[in-house]
Amino acid sequence: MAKIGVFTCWCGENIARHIDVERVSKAIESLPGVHCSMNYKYMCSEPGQSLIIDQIKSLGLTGVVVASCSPHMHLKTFRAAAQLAGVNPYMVEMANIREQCSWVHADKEEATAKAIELIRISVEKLRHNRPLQPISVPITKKALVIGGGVAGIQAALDIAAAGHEVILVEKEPSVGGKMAGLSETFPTLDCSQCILTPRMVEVNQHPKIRLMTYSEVEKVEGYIGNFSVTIRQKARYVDVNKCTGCGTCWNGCPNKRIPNSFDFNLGNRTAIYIPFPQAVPARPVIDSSRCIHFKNGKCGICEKNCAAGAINFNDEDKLITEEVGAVVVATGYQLYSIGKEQSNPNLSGYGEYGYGKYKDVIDSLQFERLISASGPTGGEPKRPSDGRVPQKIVFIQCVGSRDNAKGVSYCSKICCMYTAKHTMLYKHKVHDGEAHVFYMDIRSGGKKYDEFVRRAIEQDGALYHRGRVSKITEEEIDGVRKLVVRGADTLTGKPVTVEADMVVLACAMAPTDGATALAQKLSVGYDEYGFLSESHPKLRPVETNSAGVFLCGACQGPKDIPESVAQASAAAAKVLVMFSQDHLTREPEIAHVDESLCAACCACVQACPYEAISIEEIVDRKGNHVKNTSRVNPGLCMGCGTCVAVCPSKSIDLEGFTEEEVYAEIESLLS
Amino acid sequence: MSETQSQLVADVEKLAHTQVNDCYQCGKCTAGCPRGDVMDIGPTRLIRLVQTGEVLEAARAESVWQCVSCLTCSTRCPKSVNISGVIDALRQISVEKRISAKRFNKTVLFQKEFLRNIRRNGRTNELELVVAWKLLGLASDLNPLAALRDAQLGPKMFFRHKLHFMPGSPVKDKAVVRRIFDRCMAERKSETEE
Amino acid sequence: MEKTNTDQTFEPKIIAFVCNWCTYLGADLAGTNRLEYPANIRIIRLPCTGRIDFNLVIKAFEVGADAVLVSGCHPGDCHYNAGNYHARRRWILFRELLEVLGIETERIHFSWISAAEGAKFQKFVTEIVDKTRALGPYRGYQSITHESEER
Amino acid sequence: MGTTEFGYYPGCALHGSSNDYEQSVRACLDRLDVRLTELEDWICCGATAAHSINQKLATALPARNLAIAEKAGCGSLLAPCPMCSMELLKAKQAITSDPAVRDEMSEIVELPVIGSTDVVNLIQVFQAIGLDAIKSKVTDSLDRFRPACYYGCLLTRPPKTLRFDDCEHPSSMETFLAELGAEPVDWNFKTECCGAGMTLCDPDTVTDLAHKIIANARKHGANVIVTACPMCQMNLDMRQADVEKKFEETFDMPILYLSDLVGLALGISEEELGINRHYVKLQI
Repeated sequence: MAKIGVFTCWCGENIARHIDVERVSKAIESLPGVHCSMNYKYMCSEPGQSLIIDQIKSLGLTGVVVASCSPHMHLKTFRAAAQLAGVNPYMVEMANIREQCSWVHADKEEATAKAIELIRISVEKLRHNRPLQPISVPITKKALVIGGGVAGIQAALDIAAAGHEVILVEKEPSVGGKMAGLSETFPTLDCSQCILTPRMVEVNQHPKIRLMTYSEVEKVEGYIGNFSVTIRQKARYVDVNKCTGCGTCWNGCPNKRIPNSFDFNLGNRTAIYIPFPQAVPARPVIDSSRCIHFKNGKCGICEKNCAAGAINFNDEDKLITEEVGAVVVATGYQLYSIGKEQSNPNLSGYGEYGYGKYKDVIDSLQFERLISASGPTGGEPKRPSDGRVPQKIVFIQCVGSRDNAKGVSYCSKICCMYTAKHTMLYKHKVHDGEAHVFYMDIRSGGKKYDEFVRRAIEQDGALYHRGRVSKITEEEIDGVRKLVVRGADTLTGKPVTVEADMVVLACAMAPTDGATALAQKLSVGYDEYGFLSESHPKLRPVETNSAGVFLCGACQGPKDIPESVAQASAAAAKVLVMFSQDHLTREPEIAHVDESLCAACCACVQACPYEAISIEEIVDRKGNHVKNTSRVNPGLCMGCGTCVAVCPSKSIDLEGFTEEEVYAEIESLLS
Repeated sequence: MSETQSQLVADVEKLAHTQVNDCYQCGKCTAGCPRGDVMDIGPTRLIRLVQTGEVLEAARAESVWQCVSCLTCSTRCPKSVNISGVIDALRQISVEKRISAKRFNKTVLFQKEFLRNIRRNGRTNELELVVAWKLLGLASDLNPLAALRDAQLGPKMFFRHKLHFMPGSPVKDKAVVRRIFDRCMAERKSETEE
Repeated sequence: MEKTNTDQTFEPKIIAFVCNWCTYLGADLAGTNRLEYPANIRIIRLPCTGRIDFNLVIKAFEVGADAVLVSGCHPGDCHYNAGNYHARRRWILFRELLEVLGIETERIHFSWISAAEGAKFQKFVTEIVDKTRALGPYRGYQSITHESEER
Repeated sequence: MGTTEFGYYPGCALHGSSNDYEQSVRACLDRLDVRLTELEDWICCGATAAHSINQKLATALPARNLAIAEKAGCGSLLAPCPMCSMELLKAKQAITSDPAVRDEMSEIVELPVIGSTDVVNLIQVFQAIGLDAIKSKVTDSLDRFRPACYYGCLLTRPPKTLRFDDCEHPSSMETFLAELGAEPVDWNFKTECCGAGMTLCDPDTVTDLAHKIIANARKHGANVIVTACPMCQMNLDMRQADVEKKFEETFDMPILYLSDLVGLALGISEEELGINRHYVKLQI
């Protein structure tokens, strides 16, 4: 038999001015199950809480209804108070008579009547509540970091530095990501590789970090604290343990003219290769789609030359399963493709800029390689078509970015800065060269950022035109192929035509191609462009709505290196907070199945946004099949209740919002 | 912005089926415009004038009539603003309010004559048009030689059977064409049919 | 609430099913901002609109609701990723079913109201109360059950 | 190959100063067993004048023609003039996307119109006939021609209304002519405007624009410019003498219709196609 205490709060004048609390208390007294009904000026205050505790203890109450403010304000407070007095915290309900009654209804009669009904709803629900126990989940204190760019490296090193094991998965043969290919970085112009390569070496050597390059996450199962991850380690055809990285193999490979994707196809590599000299691990892979041996079984020069005997043409992909407690996603970005072909069908390319048609129209990452000392031209800006050093370069900003007609409406944030950097680096190398920039707005918020852009204009003489470019064509002018760039300067209001030797397009940052597929495996949301969604844009910027999965770097949205690194450390900190405990406590308001009723129709399995429900077999003691049933994984269930709504037999129910409880609430409103 | 100005902006947007505030003044329309280099007020600034309520100033611009209606601007606009539609709307307003740029009186008169010609015949009668054009030229141009410039093309075209005295096959139901014109013109207080 | 037949004094009973993370907080915000609206609404708080089985809606009519309101997070904003999409999909099916059953669909109102949309909540409730007042008391449910009992 | 049928909207130009285009189109399609049924009592599409002076008229005039086509049960309507074609498609788009416009237009033009007719340009007609069918009738190779295919403004713009080819780098004419043995050149003014709309009002503008186009075609090795637009053809052809005078350059660049070149491949004579009536003589 329920013994319910109802405590109505005045909230000073906030409730009492518009609601006759005395009348409310009186009216409630006679409700079934109500044992006592009292009111007080401030229920949330120390004396208010003491009043509740005392009443529980002296009257032996089994449940409490507090009629006061929104449960979002004080439900936790009153649950804690009840627990102190020995009542299960889930036997506490609140009636919201402030935000949803006294503050919005001026008529005292109406408000009082409504308050009584609101409390009646809560009392009826409480009469059907049952005590719940918080769920305790053990934590595997090992983290998976997906993506070995600067963000992933930072996150991995931070977590490892705290003494926890980390698996760092990178799909390319080397860690380093996009940053490893950059020339110099804004606003300090320090060499990108000089900063990054020591960190790359560190992840490789750290005893707590298991580095898995040339690998991709295949499958993720489990839940916060207890993920089971399957990683595909792609066949490398080189035994990394035997290999010494001496370079005999790639120096001897006869197949030398394969476009190197690390150089965005501006330079070449061999069939057995390391993507760049500072690659970590400094172990090659064989590109089986291009290797002569895989075509006709011949050649095999690398195998013959390898003193360590590390070449293994029979190597196969391996699937490796790892148990981890937390996942950090750091899959980074790629550039929006300005050619006709788009990986995202909602985007369209820039036919008017002739990318792919004109060799000397390149994108910003290609330009980074052209001016990088480790790039295909050794840092000399030679144009791809004929190797001439360009005397005039046009840089175009906002290509893709802020261009709704092409399908991208966002600002990519970093292009203003790197374009200014590009003009500087170019002018430092070609002193008499001309650098023209077409821009719409200059967005250079950040420490020493605007000063940097001004320096490009004032000291290095970059000529900025405020306007977009409409069309680029290629013409031979006085025997030299020129790109005729037709732009405008909206500040003069006139069209501007520049005959350039090269055009660099500052393309929008887009999420990497596989990011959304990975997000689906992890039950992480993403936006229409494929950027992964954080849990809250202000207060939970590195968490996701999938518990135990964190984000950092450009997979979440365009950002520069400092921001990516800061976010990576933040994600690491969140992982470490998790790992500081041995067990996780989770709210028990989750779904459960009455397995005797369940017909295993799978409606709930399909409806569940968290893949928390699976179909399991029930067997008798002898191991004979009895029936199938759905079963909820308490670690994965987030308690949305969608399964309850779709269950035809009502054999699944949501604790805290059970069918019985909700129907009781509605029935209390019977007139 | 005054109420009159807001109404004019709304009128332009309605005629052009576009939202001028979508424009963020990137200049791509001016950049690609084949006449951008000779216009007094380029397309980007025309849109800006409309955004700020200065529709009449925009409608007075010479550029409104320098536009060759090639649609390059609207096609490449990153915000899908129908710029050529706005220019058409400005043309219509400039004609209705009799404020079109003086230098382009002839062009305006020609467009009107073209429509009158269709209204009369259902199809264009090119000879009538060319003659009207020449007459307009003599009447409005201070330099009669300039007006005669194209006269030499007349005999050439005629010789090549290109210029017809009558339309190939005249429209039978000319009355319906007139009624269509009257219905379309009726709701706007237009001075096109003076 | 007493129901009477005269329109001047008819106070409709409106039952609202709202999600805990968006619309419930939107209603709280209306309170914080002291945005007044008619006192006819009773809110049942649920974790997500995805939890709303439409039997609940029918149940609401059974206990005498004159209108029912269902509201959750905006599409794409669901606290649980996709619960509101489920609700919307079910609603499309359910609507036809209601029509077959003879329940007036204009008495069911579906909306997205976020935690930031206190004013929208106020406006929505006010409009529904006005509309329902104009429609008069809902006797449809009783007549349906009455008919089936007679059979 | 059986006979293919298309409705036919010639437009004023083809019945006027560009009747050589009509002659060429008819000769060429006749040889390919395509029957054209001219719309009964069609009226002018309104052209630039209508959309400069009254937007409603600019929809109503083409809408009347669409209504006539629908009444005649015409499924596909060939409008060889891209201006007409574009105006018809613009009206069709307005009618099909807004029932209110549809009803209003039906009332204004005194005939019901729902926008069910497909409006096609000349290239689409050739594509519909099919390369194989055309090649089977080819008698002469076009290998002496290095055409610069000129699309002008309105064959591809506005792209969302026309939905034809790539609006920045169209290639349908090139693909086609290459199959017939010609060697199309890659050039940069395929979709630039020749200023035809201003041919009477602003001859200076027109000569400037025409000069850029002809000069670029020559620079890229073309010996003929091919177009599917009567205004472009007339403008580049008739104004070429002015261009040569103003810029003190000699071009002698013949400006042919697409149907002229296809016709030549089919063995039709220059006279039958009306090529002899062009200003710049074809001497290739």
